[in-house]
Amino acid sequence: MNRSEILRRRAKELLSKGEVKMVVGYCASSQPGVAQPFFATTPEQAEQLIFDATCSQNLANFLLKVKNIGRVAVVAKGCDSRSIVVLLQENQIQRDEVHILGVGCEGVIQNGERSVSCRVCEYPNPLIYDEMLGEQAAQQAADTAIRMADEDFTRLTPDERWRVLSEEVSRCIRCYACRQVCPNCYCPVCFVDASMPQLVGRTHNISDNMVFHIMRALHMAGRCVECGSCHRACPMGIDLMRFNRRVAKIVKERFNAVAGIDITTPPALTRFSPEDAQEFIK
Amino acid sequence: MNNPYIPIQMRIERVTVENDARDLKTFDLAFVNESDRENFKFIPGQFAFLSIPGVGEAPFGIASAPHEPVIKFTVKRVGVFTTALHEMEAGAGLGMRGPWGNSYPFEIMPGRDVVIVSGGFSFTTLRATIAHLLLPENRRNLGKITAIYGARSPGELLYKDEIRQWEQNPDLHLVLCVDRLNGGDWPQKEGLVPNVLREVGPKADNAVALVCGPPIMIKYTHPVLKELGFKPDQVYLSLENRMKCGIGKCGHCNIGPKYVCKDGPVFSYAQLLNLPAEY
Amino acid sequence: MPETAQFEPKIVAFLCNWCSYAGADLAGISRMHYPPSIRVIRVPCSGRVDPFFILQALQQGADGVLVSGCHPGDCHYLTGNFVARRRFAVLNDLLEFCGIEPGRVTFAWVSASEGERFAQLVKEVTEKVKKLGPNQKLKKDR
Amino acid sequence: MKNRIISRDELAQLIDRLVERVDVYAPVREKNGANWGKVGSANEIYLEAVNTHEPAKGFLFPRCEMILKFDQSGNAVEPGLPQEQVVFGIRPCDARALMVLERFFTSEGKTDPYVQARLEKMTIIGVACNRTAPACFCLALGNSPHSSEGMDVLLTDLGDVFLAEPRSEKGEKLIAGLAEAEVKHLERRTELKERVESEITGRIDTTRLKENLPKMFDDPVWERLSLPCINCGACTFLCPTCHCFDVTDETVRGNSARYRVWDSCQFALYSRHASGHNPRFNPAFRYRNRVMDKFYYTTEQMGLISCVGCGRCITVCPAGIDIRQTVATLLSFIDSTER
Repeated sequence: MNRSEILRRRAKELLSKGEVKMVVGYCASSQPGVAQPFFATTPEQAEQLIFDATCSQNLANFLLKVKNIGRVAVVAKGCDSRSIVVLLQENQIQRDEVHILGVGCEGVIQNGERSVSCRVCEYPNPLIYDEMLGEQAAQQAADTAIRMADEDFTRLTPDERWRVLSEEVSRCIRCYACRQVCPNCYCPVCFVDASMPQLVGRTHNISDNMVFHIMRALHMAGRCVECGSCHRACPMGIDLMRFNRRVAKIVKERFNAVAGIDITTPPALTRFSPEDAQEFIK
Repeated sequence: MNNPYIPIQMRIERVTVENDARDLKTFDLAFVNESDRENFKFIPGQFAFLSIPGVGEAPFGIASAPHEPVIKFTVKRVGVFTTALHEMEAGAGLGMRGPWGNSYPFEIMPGRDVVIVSGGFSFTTLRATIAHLLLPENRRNLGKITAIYGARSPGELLYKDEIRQWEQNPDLHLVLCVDRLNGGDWPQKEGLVPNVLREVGPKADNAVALVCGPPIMIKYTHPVLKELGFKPDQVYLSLENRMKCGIGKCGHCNIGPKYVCKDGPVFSYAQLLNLPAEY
Repeated sequence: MPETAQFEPKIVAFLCNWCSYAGADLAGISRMHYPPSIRVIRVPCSGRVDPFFILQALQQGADGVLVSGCHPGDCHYLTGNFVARRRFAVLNDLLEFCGIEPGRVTFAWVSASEGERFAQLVKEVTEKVKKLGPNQKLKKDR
Repeated sequence: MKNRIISRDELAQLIDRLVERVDVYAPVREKNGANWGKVGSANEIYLEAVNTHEPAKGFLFPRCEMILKFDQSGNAVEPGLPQEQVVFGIRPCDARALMVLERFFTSEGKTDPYVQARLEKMTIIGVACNRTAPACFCLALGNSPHSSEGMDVLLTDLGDVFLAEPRSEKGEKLIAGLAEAEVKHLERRTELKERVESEITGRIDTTRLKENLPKMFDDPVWERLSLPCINCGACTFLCPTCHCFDVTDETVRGNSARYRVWDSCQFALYSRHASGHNPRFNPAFRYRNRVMDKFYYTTEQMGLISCVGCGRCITVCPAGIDIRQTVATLLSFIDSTER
């Protein structure tokens, strides 16, 4: 029985027994290659639940949206479960209000090919779950091409790096899909929307766009689970994972911390250690 | 082709502080070049955008009546623009764009009573309306004018010296009320506007009600007006939504298909009944 | 980058009130000479310095930014500089990744008694930024 | 106005002549598809993609535009007039969208001078669609892949030559010297038209929408329909007929100016009052506002449905929401409540 069938069976059981008020999962959308987040509240609706490589949105984001309707079941891939860990650590959701249906993931697709974050994913299986639907997914070898490209990028001169990144970011139309799709971005008023005073300019210029993306990457430091949702959500195809991969690498190398893989250790930047390196401080 | 986004130059004549918290000020503006006065004909109920270069723009109800020499705006300090405006003294220059929006329905008032219900610092356009209606040529063809104006405390009442005179004016039955009296020498009713309205109980037949105030006050004033027998097409509301252009293009102020800046800000309650409650 | 002799860099310095600001005071009282390139912004603690302040300074025309607080362990608020250290570490590496030249943004610990060291630090930072030339990246020119 | 035919070389020469005189914008090759770009010569133009990634809205109503500059004494100065520009290779849905924007920005006596100025300086040469994408649904709303609304000239690729149909004097002057089209060309075009129109199956009953959407306002169905929506601005910024904008002032090193930038009714603070009161604080209200505006509000304001069926909001939605399904659910809901 494939995972979609197991998911539907379990969802119907959970809903009919009233263990959960809603099952947050995916259903097919009209667009080939993209699933749609789906909120089943009755066993009949659970019939439409699916799970395959098109289920690319991070459902932890929607837990924040439905958190006041009682106990909710959620389908969680590896990265989704890491986001749930981060949200639990940051007290955004309560553990007893979430029934996590873990699913092994072979990587989701974007425009027909494996998404860039899945090609270097190290956690295909959920780190936290109440039950596992189907088998664990096999760990796939990381795509060395992306690692090599990152290495090459760091060997460029600062001016070249700046030119490449500012060209990418100049295409940003500030639609904030990257922010709205991210489970970590739950500030009531984002610093970009703060208008008293207007911290970040709303007009189209590379400086404000770059500040927005650098600050967003910094706000993700030690929290971003590299699910790639922002990268896939961007209507202008900006390579956002380049920023997030780098910040995650910095946090891993400097603080030996990875976001959302262990609920007992809080996110890296909410704690410190006296022995933190300070070679860059005069 | 005239450009509705270009403000005309105005100069602040006088700044009067309206309340003890000093966050409510009335600005009397004069035209820098008189020729602009011709194409700034307005009727009470309309609003205009005030503009400070480099700071921004914001819409405010015009508080002065058309016959008065200066253009009056009462502004509460809440944000970036209003703070910059509050820091300006007499003599400073700023831009004004308008007049925008429709006005209170003066054309249907002759021969009828007028009931004015206002709360908080949105008494601006209704102050203009009262001053306009008290002009002899308007007053004589109107019935009874009842005005109920409420504020949180006596210190928060706007245009204090003017409304003291209006309290004595036989042509106008002005009832002032405050949420809580804090001693002051000024005897007013204590209570919220909707309750005071029920107490005063103006007659509904052949009357027109003009309501302007914060959304919460509007919400509780409707049932009372209904109780008193006012039908939806007798009640007119001046609404306030977020506005950025004033000419019905930027899309911010929509209530369903209607734009508050172009099709309003004054709507009859009958109109609002078949519009979504998005105000 | 060419040595631009007449270029006087504008450097915004976020100094923590308890140590570095006092260190700068000491340098001043002791008549120690250091280039007039820094514009000091006093902050309660280095932990108060939001990376956004640094980016905004570079946006609005600063050629360099100096952030200085108490040495780890001396913080008046005990953990302010520890938390800041992690934040600055990520910011420092990310800015370098984005192409902001190393030396444009400098982090330092200066205690209240290190007037001499503060003056020396400002000289070094000014020389470094002068060598890098006026800041073009992140600069917001309309 | 005479229909004419133009060979590929003649078309290339026409464009190269235009390029010397004015700015010519056309679809150019991009990572996976096509997008608008300023072309230096005809061979940079790429017409194979079904449509450009972004709509042509930016030529008429740019994402960020200075509307006023302030001199030292604070007087407002208008920016210079826009230059002449040619938009080549625009698809019928996008051209109709420009017509919708024109009608909105110049309606009822309150004309927006900036959009008006650009309109007068713009020549629009469209190319009919001979292929459709899964998200296309222009036909569902009564438009057509071969319609020429909002264009000066409509070109149709007949294979060997292009059929050129002028729709304005400007268009007619542009193709004046060319050979006249014969009956066989027109027949070939009709054949192409029917074939491409058969590819779009769904139909949206717009009249029933107009009557019933107002009643659907307080319906709880919106809560459920809007759950997957994350309220980002992608659909509104990529929609060819979304026209909302914000006005913001910026002062950089002493000189200040007033800008008009795109805004989205999906953003949380879009309708927030200075007092903090926000009539559309609930994400479902904001999703409802966009669907209602596209399919009902504009019929009240301008007598036409402002959605042109280009499908961009469907392809670009991070949550995979399809506005056709939303409308179909609303219509089916109307049926169920009406019985």
